[in-house]
Amino acid sequence: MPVITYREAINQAMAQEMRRDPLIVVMGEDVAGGAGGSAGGAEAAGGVMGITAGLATEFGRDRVIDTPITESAIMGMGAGAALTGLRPIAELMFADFIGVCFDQIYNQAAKFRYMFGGKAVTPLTIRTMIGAGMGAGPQHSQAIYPWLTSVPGLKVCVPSNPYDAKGLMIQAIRDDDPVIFCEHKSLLGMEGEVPEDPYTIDFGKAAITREGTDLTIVSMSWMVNFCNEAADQLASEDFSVEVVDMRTTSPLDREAILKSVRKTGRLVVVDEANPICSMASEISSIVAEHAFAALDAPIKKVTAPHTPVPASPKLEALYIPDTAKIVAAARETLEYEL
Amino acid sequence: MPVITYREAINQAMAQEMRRDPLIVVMGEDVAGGAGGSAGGAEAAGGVMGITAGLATEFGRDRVIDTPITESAIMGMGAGAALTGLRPIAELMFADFIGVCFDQIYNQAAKFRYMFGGKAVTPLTIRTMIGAGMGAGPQHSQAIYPWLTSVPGLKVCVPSNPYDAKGLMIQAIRDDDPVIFCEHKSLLGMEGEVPEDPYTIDFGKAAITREGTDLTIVSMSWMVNFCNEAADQLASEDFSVEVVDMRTTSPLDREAILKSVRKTGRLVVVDEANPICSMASEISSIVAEHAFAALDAPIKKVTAPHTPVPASPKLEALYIPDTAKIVAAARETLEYEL
Amino acid sequence: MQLSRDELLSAYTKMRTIREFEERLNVEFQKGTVPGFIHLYSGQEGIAVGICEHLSEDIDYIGSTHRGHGHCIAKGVDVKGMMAEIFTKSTGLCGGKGGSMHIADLDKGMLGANAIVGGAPPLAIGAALTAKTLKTGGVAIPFIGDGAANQGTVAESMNMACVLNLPVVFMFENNGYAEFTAASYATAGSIEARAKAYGMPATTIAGDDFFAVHEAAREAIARARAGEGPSAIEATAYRFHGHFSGDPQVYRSAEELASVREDHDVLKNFRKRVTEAALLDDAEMDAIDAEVLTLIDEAVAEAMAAPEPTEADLYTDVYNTYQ
Amino acid sequence: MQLSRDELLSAYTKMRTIREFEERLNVEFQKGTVPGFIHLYSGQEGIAVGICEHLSEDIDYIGSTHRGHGHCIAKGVDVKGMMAEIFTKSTGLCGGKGGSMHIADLDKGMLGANAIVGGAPPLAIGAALTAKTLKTGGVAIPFIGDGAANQGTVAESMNMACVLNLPVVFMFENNGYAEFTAASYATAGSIEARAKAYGMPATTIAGDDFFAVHEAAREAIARARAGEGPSAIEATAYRFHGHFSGDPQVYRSAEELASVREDHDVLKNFRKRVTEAALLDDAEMDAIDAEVLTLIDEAVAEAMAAPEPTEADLYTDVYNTYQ
Ligand SMILES: Cc1ncc(C[n+]2csc(CCOP(=O)(O)OP(=O)(O)O)c2C)c(N)n1
Ligand SMILES: Cc1ncc(C[n+]2csc(CCOP(=O)(O)OP(=O)(O)O)c2C)c(N)n1
Ligand SMILES: [Mg+2]
Ligand SMILES: [Mg+2]
Repeated sequence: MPVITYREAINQAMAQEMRRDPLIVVMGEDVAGGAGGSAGGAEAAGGVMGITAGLATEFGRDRVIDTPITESAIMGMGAGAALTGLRPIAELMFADFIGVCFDQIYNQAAKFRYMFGGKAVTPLTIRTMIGAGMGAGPQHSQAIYPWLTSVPGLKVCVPSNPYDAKGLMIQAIRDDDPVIFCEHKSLLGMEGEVPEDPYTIDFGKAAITREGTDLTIVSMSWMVNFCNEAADQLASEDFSVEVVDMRTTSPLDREAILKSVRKTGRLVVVDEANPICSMASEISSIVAEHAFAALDAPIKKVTAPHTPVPASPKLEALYIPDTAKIVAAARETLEYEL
Repeated sequence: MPVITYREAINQAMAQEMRRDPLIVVMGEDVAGGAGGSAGGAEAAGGVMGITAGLATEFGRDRVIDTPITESAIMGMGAGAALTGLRPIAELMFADFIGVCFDQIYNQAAKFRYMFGGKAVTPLTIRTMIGAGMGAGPQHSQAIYPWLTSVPGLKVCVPSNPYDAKGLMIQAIRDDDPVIFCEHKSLLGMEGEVPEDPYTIDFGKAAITREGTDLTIVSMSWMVNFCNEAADQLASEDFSVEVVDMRTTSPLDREAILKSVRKTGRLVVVDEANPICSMASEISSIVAEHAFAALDAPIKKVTAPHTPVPASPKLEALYIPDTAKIVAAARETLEYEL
Repeated sequence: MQLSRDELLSAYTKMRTIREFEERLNVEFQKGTVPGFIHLYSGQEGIAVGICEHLSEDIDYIGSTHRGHGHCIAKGVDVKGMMAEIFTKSTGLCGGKGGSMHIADLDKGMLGANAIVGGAPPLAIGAALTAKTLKTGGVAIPFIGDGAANQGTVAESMNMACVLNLPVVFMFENNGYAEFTAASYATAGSIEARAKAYGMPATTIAGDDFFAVHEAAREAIARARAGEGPSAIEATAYRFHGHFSGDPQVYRSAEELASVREDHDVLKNFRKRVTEAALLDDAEMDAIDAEVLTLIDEAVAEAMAAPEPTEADLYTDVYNTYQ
Repeated sequence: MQLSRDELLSAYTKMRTIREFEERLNVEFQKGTVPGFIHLYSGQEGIAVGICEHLSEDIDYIGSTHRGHGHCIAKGVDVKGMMAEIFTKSTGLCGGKGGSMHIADLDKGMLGANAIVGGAPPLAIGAALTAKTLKTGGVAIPFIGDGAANQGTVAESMNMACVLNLPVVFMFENNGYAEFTAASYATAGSIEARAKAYGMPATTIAGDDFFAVHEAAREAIARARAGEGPSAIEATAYRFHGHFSGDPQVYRSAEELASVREDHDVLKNFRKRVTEAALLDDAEMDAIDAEVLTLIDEAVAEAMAAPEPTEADLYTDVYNTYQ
């Protein structure tokens, strides 16, 4: 199977779908790049991170649309186009910018179907970049998917690897509901085996990335990779740790979480978001309500602290829930006795 | 002691503080009203809900500033003014409108102190109206405080009664951090005893509104009143239910929650927000981590469903977590046996 | 350009329907039979109808505001379905889940009233992008109040429409007030100049003159359909009622209130003009008035008699699919 | 108006300091010693300095952008503290928590670089409101790129400043590009016309001509201080580097790149003008150049030697008080 990066997997998914379906358009700031430039206007960027590279060249600027820096207009245009027959992929360059356009996402796109009495179909895919790890500072490094996940009417993808990125992106594009696809900036260069042919991954189906019987670790996006490392490390200490990768936070595969916890009796939830009202909190609360009897230990949350993301790479490394922190929490949970 | 409404309590708090401190200015859409009108421009509204009534007349339009309908400019102007020496009270009429101005709140005001290395002081109070109960429909009825609470650098008030509204508002105005003060539209007419003299209520100090030993119910804002009703109803069945009113969700009085649960062993969390990543989830997860050993039953969350707020008053009533739903959840929790 | 008899009758019927719809709602709301808030369009009928008479249901879209009933009726949305929706009944266009501020009818090209001021223009440019991409020849019209004109979303949408050369007509309705604050205070400079500053043609016309709106709209829409890009129209508008049904309007002088109804009633102006020019006669317009009244009576009666949504409806249609 | 010798020397020193600061950072960034992204201001020095030479530290404020180093230096922010911040060291102005895109110095009236495009103008009008309310006589200047000019926040801020008659000068820096997209494509119409449409005076000047900026700024600031309200300046600006340090700039022609540096170097233009007019001589400017180089060398050396923030710093200063 070809080995490609997370970045390439997303790019491939979009390109393959655009070949199949002429209704798909891509829009955002510099998704092509170079428009109006003195060098002649050829594609110059393919996205600030190169994720849409080549799409403008292959599909033309009518389908790969450079926009002004006006995120409300971009998100709204995507939503309005989706409502009227296109299948737009709209890019919100950094998820941190959601504050200037959240209304068009949460009050408009996400609510159309419900508030219009079930008559609207809004096949909008919003691609956005989340997370820390690049030293990009407080306004370019946040993991804001908890807000998105809480919005009724939105679906949220948080792929942790190239294979999932491709399959979830194709599903997102084909899905008839608005989907926010969260690409983690620290994963863009991650390599993995990815089938060349298009495939989809169902939303709301978690993946078990490590099987185990002593402890469940639930996570998503970048953090899954640290959880896997933690599980492997603990395996050498003869702890059998199961890692559940949610893949999508909305819909959330509650069954997979509950099933695993019912088996292991112990749970650590790992989330890069700030702690309060995080996915870690949500998942913990689901288990505390629905698998309480199975629990042998307190549910530990490993999250970022309740602070902005500091610019200093040293502080940022301390901010991120890393393998060491996960191992420590896991060990504590494993060793807990009532 | 004088009996006044929640609306009047907030109004009184602002008026008293404005008399004391000339640095306080109020700004927002129609906080005075009437500007430029053919009737001569006298104060014509005092806020769409009359909460700022009389302030423009008493303090003049230089301190009570009608603004255009541009929430980003209002919130940003408030933040910038706070950063440079004023103590602004900026109104976001309905909390639902946060989607057009969230950036100025969460990326700007809330982060100044941290990202400027501790040198900024931002004494900004944002007043906003939350919640369902008025048949105002999907875009005017939401309880979005979980998003706010998750933001490092913001403080969040969720008063449930006139007394708290006044004390928390005065504290909010005097506080040197950005505070969002969430006024519940269904509480505006609620009456209660409120001392005439100014007083403050510390942030992060919950109130025990019912004492009990069998079950803890934790809640905030409008919902506290339903919880009290539920506790009273259950008291007639000889269940002793403790109700904890958080009063502020940031800071959150974790100790009060944990203390109560360590006493009762059972917990129901009631939250008007949509369920996912709600305050209910947060509080549940805190207890599942820090008072696990004390728990005798699963933690139940009673929240709105994962749907927008419907316009139909009949559906809206079904949407709201009401006394009957709280009683049902409480009874189930009380009767739970391992 | 001279309108045909049929066109005149159609326009009159629509304007009269809006007027009666709103006046009746005002009465019903005061009685307490209508939930939520109601923002009435009376006085501004000429604007919605003047522009929508150029639009087709299939390919053309409008994006509306909190004051959306008139836009809906002008665009051909079913009056009974609207009334039932405002009464939040299960027979309403949105099954009672949207209410007055969210009436939508995508089959008629009506992208929804919008309870967020400035919410619709970004959506409307999206509909225009669809028209441009699929080469339908369609246009999209966002309606924008004088207060909404200040929202950043409107500025962004104007710029985007110019940059992408989208078939949009920005229809500004300057009724002098945003809630209880005058446009003369809150809307600096000139809306027309703002639109022109983005490089699009813009014009200001009197919204109580149906013919002026109709003519300005004709040009702007023709331009958009021809692929020549966006333009803007600012119409001076006259709000007969307060911001919402029940607003005591202390901010407006008695003289202004009287003059709005006496000097700026688009229906009176229309009737005068067409009878003086002997294009229509009073009798045929009176007949329309009577028909409209009957329709509104029926709509209210049916809405009141209609069933409430059921508890199950609370949970449906959050998603198309949610495995 | 003729500048004094001291004024000329001060302006030259500031512009030269910015240039050397940026050129050195470009070198350091390519070496990998600087974390995050760096957006260089080289070529645009005349704009920041032309306007900030009119400002005082106490009462006047500026709001900046992602490309903020030049604005900071022009406003008198300590160069060494800035350099240490960009190296995210504990000795940096923000203790290493802000970095290049968040440098702030409230004591100098610098409200912060801003990593959100369009983030600063609303804050700047807030500073102007403080000045107006406390009658300090101060002004506030938001710097706004040609790309940022399209953001809704900018439109909203212009309207608000006009409505409240705030002492603001909107300083637009049109360097022809927003990232890799040309302003000729993405910024429709004219920025100057947009400002004028809100009813404020606006003018367009050449940003490579320090004297033109200085003169336009003088008028606009005097107007603001006199309580006559906001105005706008659009300066044509010339970005020597790419969007960020390391950008290969494939979207710009070789001719454009050459011409930007050869024909639009504000430092060259300044030197030519002042030597031709015999206001300053080459020797004294050469001496400044040498001093500046030394300062920058020291700043880099000290920043590199400075300690990293400590783990404890991660948790401090989220709040003033958090009981
Ligand atoms: C984002 C947002 N801000 C504020 C409001 C509250 N609001 C509803 S209508 C309105 C006034 C709108 O004025 P205008 O655009 O002139 O329209 P008109 O009411 O005159 O038709 C306001 C402030 C809102 N619904 N949404
Ligand atoms: C809200 C937001 N959108 C997008 C970006 C990404 N971004 C950073 S700088 C920039 C270009 C800004 O262009 P311009 O305003 O012309 O300033 P210049 O870089 O030319 O100085 C973009 C798109 C951002 N930081 N914030
Ligand atoms: Mg209006
Ligand atoms: Mg630029």
